[in-house]
Amino acid sequence: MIEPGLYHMLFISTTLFFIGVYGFFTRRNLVTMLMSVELILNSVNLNFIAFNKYLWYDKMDGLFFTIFIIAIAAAEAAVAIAIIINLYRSHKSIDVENAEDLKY
Amino acid sequence: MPNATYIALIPLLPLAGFLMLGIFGRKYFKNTSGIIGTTLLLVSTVLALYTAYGYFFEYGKVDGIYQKLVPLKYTWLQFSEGVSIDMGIILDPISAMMLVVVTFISLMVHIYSLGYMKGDERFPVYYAFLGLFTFSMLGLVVSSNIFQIYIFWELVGVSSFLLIGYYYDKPSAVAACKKAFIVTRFADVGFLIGILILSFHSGTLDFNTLIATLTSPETAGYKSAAAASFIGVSALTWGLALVFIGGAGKSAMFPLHIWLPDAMEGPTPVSALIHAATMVVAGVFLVARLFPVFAISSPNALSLVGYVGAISALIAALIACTQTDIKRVLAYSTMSQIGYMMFALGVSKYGGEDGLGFTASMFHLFTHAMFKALLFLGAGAVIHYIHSNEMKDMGGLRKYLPITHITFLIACLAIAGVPPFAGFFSKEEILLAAYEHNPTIYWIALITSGLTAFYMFRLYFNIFWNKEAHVHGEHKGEGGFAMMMPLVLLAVGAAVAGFIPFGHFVSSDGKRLETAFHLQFSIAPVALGLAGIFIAMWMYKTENNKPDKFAASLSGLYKATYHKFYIDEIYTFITKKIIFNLIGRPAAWIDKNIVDGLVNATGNGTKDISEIIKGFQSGKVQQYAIYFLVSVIGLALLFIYWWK
Amino acid sequence: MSGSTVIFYLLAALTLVSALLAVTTRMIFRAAIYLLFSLIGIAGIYFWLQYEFIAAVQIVVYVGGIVVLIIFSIFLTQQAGEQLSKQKLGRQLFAALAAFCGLALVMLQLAQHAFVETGNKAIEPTVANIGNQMLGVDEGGYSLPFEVVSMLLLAALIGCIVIALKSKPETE
Amino acid sequence: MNLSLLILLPLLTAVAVLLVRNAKQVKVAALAGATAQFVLAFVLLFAYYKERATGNAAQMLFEQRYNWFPSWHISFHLGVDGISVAMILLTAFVVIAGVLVSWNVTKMTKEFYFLLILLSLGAYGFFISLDLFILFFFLEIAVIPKYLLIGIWGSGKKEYAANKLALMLMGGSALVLVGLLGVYFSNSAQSFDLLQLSQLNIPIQTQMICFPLLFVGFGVFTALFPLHTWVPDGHSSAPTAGSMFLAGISMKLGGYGCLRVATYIMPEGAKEYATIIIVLSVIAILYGAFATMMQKDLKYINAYSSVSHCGFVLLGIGMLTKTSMTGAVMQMVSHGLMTALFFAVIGMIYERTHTRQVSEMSGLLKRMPFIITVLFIVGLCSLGLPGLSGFVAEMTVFMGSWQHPDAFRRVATILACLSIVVTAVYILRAVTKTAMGPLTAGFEELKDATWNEKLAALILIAGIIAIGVAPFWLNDLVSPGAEVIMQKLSR
Amino acid sequence: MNDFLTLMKPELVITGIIFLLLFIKLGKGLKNETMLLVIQVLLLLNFLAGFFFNAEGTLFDGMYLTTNMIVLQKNILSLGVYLISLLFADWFKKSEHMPEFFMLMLSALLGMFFLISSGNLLMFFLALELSTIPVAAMANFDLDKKRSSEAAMKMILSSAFSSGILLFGISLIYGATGTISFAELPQQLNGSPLQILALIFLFSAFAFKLSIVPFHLWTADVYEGSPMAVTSFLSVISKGAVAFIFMATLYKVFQPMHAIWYNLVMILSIATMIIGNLFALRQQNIKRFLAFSSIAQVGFILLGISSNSIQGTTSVVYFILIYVFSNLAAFGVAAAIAAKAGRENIDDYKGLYQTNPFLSWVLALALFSLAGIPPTAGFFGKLFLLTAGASKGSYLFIIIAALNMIISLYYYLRVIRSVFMDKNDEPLDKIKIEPSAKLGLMICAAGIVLVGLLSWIYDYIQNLV
Repeated sequence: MIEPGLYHMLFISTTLFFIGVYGFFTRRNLVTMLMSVELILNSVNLNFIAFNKYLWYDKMDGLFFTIFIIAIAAAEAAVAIAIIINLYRSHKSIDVENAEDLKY
Repeated sequence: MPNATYIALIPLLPLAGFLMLGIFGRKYFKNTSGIIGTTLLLVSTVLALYTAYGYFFEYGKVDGIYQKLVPLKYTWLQFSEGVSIDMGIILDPISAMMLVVVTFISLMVHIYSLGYMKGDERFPVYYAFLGLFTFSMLGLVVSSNIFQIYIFWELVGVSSFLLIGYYYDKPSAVAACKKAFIVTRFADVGFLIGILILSFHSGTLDFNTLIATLTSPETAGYKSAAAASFIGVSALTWGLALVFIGGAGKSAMFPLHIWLPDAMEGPTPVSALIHAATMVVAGVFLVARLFPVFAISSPNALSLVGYVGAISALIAALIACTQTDIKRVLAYSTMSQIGYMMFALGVSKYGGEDGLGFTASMFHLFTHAMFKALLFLGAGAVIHYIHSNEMKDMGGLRKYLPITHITFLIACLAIAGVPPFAGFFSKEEILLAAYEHNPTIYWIALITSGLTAFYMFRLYFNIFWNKEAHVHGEHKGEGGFAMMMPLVLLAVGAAVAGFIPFGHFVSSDGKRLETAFHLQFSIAPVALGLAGIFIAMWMYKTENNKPDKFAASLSGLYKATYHKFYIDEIYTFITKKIIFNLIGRPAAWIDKNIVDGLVNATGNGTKDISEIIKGFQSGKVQQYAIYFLVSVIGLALLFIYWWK
Repeated sequence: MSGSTVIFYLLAALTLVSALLAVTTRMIFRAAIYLLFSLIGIAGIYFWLQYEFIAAVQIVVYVGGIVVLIIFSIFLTQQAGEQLSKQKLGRQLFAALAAFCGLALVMLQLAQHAFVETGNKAIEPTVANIGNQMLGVDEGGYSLPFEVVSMLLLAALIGCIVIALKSKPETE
Repeated sequence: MNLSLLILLPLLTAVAVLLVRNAKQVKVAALAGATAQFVLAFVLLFAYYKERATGNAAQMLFEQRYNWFPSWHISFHLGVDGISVAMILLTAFVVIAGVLVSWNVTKMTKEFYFLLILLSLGAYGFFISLDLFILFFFLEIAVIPKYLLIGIWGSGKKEYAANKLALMLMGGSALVLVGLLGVYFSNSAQSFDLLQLSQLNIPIQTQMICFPLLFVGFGVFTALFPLHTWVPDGHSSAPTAGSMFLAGISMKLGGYGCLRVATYIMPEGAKEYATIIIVLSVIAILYGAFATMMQKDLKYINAYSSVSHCGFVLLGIGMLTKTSMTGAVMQMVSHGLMTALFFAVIGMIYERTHTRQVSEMSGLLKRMPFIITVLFIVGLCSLGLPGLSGFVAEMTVFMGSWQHPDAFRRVATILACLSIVVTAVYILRAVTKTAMGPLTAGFEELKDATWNEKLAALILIAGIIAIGVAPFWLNDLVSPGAEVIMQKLSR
Repeated sequence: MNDFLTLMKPELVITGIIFLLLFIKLGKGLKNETMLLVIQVLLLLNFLAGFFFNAEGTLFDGMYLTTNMIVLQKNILSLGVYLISLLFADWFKKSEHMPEFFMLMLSALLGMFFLISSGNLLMFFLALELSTIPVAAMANFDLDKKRSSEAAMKMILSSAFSSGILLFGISLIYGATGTISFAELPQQLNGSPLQILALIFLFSAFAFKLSIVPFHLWTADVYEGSPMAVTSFLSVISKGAVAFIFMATLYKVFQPMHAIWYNLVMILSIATMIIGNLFALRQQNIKRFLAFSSIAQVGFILLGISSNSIQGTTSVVYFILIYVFSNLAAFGVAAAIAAKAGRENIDDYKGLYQTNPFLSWVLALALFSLAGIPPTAGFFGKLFLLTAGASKGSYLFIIIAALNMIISLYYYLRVIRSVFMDKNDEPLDKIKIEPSAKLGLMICAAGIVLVGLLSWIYDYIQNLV
């Protein structure tokens, strides 16, 4: 096995990203869709950290970006869950395909 | 030089009458309009006579040649350098002559109508229209500019239209006026294009300049006109031929004559004025006006005039023999006589003795105006009395309508060419001219002349002799002074006009033309004429079955002529089947379905596309995300690999 | 091949496999747990990269916060044992294809790109350094973003309260 | 003469119409405004003559210029030459007549008059603009009032017609816009100023693209075949005054634009495309005439005949001679007056008989001599009777067209000439059927025109006759303008 | 510190208002009417304050920057928010959570201010999120309406997904260039494939926020489901803000890749116009209709942006100013009708003119302005966008754009037709408009008429560029 480096990290993050994307596309449950979003954000975090570590170690831009993304993710998740709960109240379901009144 | 003002007044007075009666007639001149119109025209007539007198005897002649004077010219519409429509007055022998003819006949008709149209509820309108017509016709004859003549040409057409349609609630009158307008309009397009051609090459619209340019081979205009050709015919000939088509339309030459018999739907005095004496000779006048160009520069066009005239003369005469409506007989006779005038021009040459045809044509025009007006007015008196146009309702009227009878007879004799009545002299000259220059036409003319005598006396006998009159109801006799005075005056004219030495005044080149009387030459036509008269007398003087037998023995020809050689049917076929069904209908259909259809299809297509693509907006948030990603990938591929 | 390499590969495998399971398993609670593992795996990679602070934040916020939030919401909205309804096969295939194409494209671009690295002296991502910079107002200071995030969190808080706390139940 | 007055007056009128209380006052205000504008148009005419008489040979008179959007080099630049003056006169005539015939509008009177005045504002502005941007601005101002006029006060398939009209006209103006932008960016000055542009030589490549855009764009307004289909539907659905304004004013915007904008600033392009223009306009002339022949509704008859008649405008422009262009402008003026009058008469008849089907009317002359006389006059004008304006205009076009010695243009001219027969056919069919013959049962009690209708008709007839009897004044007014365009063309 | 106060004045004022509202809410609270009045006054003051004590400069090591142009843009947004507070008074008064609503809205506005002023990608991202997440919550404010929560769900999920893509793009840029500062980025950008990929990832997020086709799909659903105030905030304020920063980013940061983004913008501009128009054609719901129409408007904005010139910037800002008036007027009328009659369907507007001429005229003005009909300001706005776009000389695009104006005219006229022409036996009753809403509508109407005719406004904007 090769010594892990930048490309390994990028491979992991990119794969993770598209796993998240795949999950976002296919999951019908809103909570699981939200989980997919978290995977996506995590892959981005990993990207930032990897770039920061391997390429741009003279500053901590990537690192800070990651920290703020985590904060944002939390806020976003909170609001999303609030919305989902509200949706559950009105729709009695959190299946995304049950909330398709608005279309065309 | 003459004073232009009073010459201008000649046409303007009737115009004033038209405006006055047309606008205020209904309200203020309900009963006096006839008097007003007639008075104005009387002034015009006096002025016209004065002008003619002045022209012929005082100032018209310079060095023995009648000049083409232009006392008035006003630029009306400037197209380009040198090319402009001018409103002007030209004074030359034919216009001076026409001024007299038009005003005189018109005056007669005005007076006659005082009696004939009495009590009509649209009396003022009638006189207004008469005024309009007279104005237009006078304007036409004094036109100094080819476009001016076209303008008045059209005005004459429209006044004719208005007068034919005077009895507007009669569907046949409506149809007739429409037909008259449209047929002549069709011919006018030819005239218009002819004007365009001639004016393009000569670089002018002014008659005098135009004639001068196109008759002198050294001018650039002449050269270009003679050089340019289309289907082997020079532009000049095309131009003249097209102008002649215009003339032929107005003068009811074959095959554009179909409107004329129908035009008899108008009041009879109108027929006398417009469709016999004045307007219909406009075509002859037009050719005469451009005669130098025809004669000098384009003999081909001139012989076209000649042949069309001859054929029209013959065909009309044939048809006239079988018609039973007296006004239609007169109409065909008019057509036939105009044919005479036309071919007289056609066989003429320019200048000198060879120009006899020109003089003869004008002479015939002049005399024809007298006796044809008389015939119509007489027929009007008959119709006024009997309330029918059909021969079968008439007969034996000579006792009831003595003045009419006599004057009518004079006119018949005149038209038949019996000496010493006016028609004899003019027809004689025509035949002579034809004899000298074109034997074919001469023979046609000769036959026609026999036929003329026949159908005229057929008419005469059928009206005044034949069966006994069975007049019902009360009648006030012949219609009073107003109607009789014109008859008498015209009869006098028809009787004596032939003695005017016409060649002294009117000739193709303005020089004096001595017209000798050739006894040996006139024997044939006179004899033929008399033969015609006697045949008619034999057949129609008393009620008998000879006409029917005769008709039966010639069944094919009779039928063909009775149906006017089916020309009307051919026209109907062309207009209904071809113009309407093959052009008009498809055009409307294409517009509605294809052109408009495309426009609508664009709109509907947009809507349809909008309907088709609505599926993208499926309401599924995951699908949105998929589209999102796919778009990103697609754009990335596009911009990374393809669109560098 | 050193031990750390092995650990890295193990962490990577843990992250990716549990991520994949998290988006495919039909038991929602398990999905949450797989997500948890995946997040922990990423935290492990941070550790492996010696970004301990980030790793800690990851554990605290994600594992301790978000995943818990998610599990709560699962409990609020669903029976834990219930199977998730299945997505249509067509959608699954299409989604997989799209995701794979994206993956291939991005990987290809990343692989073809010649990354340059800075030659400057590295900064140690120690907590002290991070803290100083986070609240610094002068050069390289991140206090403004910090304040912005705080406003965002405040707004999110207000929003959540309004939405999730229904003050009056509907009377119908 | 301050040209801004021509815009300000309608604006004030519009405001006045909005402010006054009841319908009566609205009408009075509108009529007062229209009359004032009418007078103003004559004041302009005489001021123009006076200025020319004093030897002012400038191309445009009474120029005014205010910077408007300096960053785009847009200025509010006004000025008139003879052509504009003629068009303004036309507008003034049609507006006052339109206001008069609408006297009986009871539905939403205020809005009706407001829109009429707004429409006239657009037309006035359009004809005096020397900056292409404001020209375009006024062109578009005039579109929506038409839409509303048809849609609200129209009859028949009014919504369809209104939509079609608005969309096609807007489509035309969209093309105009693109063409204008092309011109704008092709010249180094980046100017919208007509006079400035006319001094420049726009590259031929630009002309090849922008000329057709502009010409077709304006052509839509003036019923360029095959983009004329809004004309029949639009005209026939519109209320009387709406039709009058549409045919009398709005269609002229297009012709004016084709001449003043497209041809003037891009003469080489015009030359290149002349053949196509001529072919299309001859098709429009003949095809319009034949299509008219088959129509049964009076308004459709006049609408299709407008297609045919406006073909002469385009033919005159396409022939590119001074005479033909003069003729085109004269035809615009003439057709504007004539068709407005025609629609007015049709409106009067419709108001009384409640039908526009030719077949359902007959012998109306008996009951309404005034109206039918007007119908006759307008019909005769339409078929080109001398003494009325149509003749003068058409003949000028023909004479101008014939000035080219090449066979193609000759044939085109001859074909165009032939249309006058077809015109005679359809006009006479319609007019005689309506006016003459036995009176249709049920129409015995119809009344003749009222004072306002009479006044409207007389005003328009006065215009028609003034041109028909004395065309020289119009010719003298217009031909110097055409001369300028020719000079640019031959440079 | 003075610098800090003047440069960040707009943000500080907004923050101040947010906390003021928070304290009022947490304290005794006020009656809804009074509260609304207070808010309206505060927002008016905020708007007016935008005209004074402005300065240009940067703060926080270039993370925050402001220029007179940016101040103007913020003022436009403030004006929009003020108008929203006026126009939807009816809905606000009924709402239980009105102060919270304004807190969220102002937070979002704050986010937008930071967005416009952002000087690096981190600030940009945070501000973008700050301007999005509260709006998602706002979308759910019709708590008892199913559609409202569906809209909020769609918005939060879509925007989360879009943020993911954006962040991935940012991370790639960071990896490829080593910087996240707008000032340093241009030197590092060279148009390599990875950078193009990153640009497109980044672009998609802008496109998402601006509703550029094909990233627009959430728009109509969210607009339709959200309360009218939120819809108008989204379609006017949020769009305006993102357009400003989008333009700034493209012009300043991505200038080295101009050749690439020009084509991108052009294609998407055309696609946006066409799709927006085609969808708008068949809408029945007025909000959905306005959603698609605003998508089509964005296509025109892109056309202006594509010009990459001073004129482009000016015309975009000018257009957005006009757009604020026009679109808010349309939404305001729709809200007034929806509030009183509960109808949002265009067919319900039939015969509106008979009973409500004022609303009808304002609506007509607004729609004409949106359609670009003179003499409304929209004509000028659209024309200048087109002109700016045409300066690059692509006839085809301009023709397509011009033809799109016709399609758009068709559907705007459809509404006009309903209002003015169609007969209705049961037209809406005479609607009593809230005084403040009336004031708002009048301001909008005045803006629609005057902004175009008063050409100095355009020059003023141009002088700021």
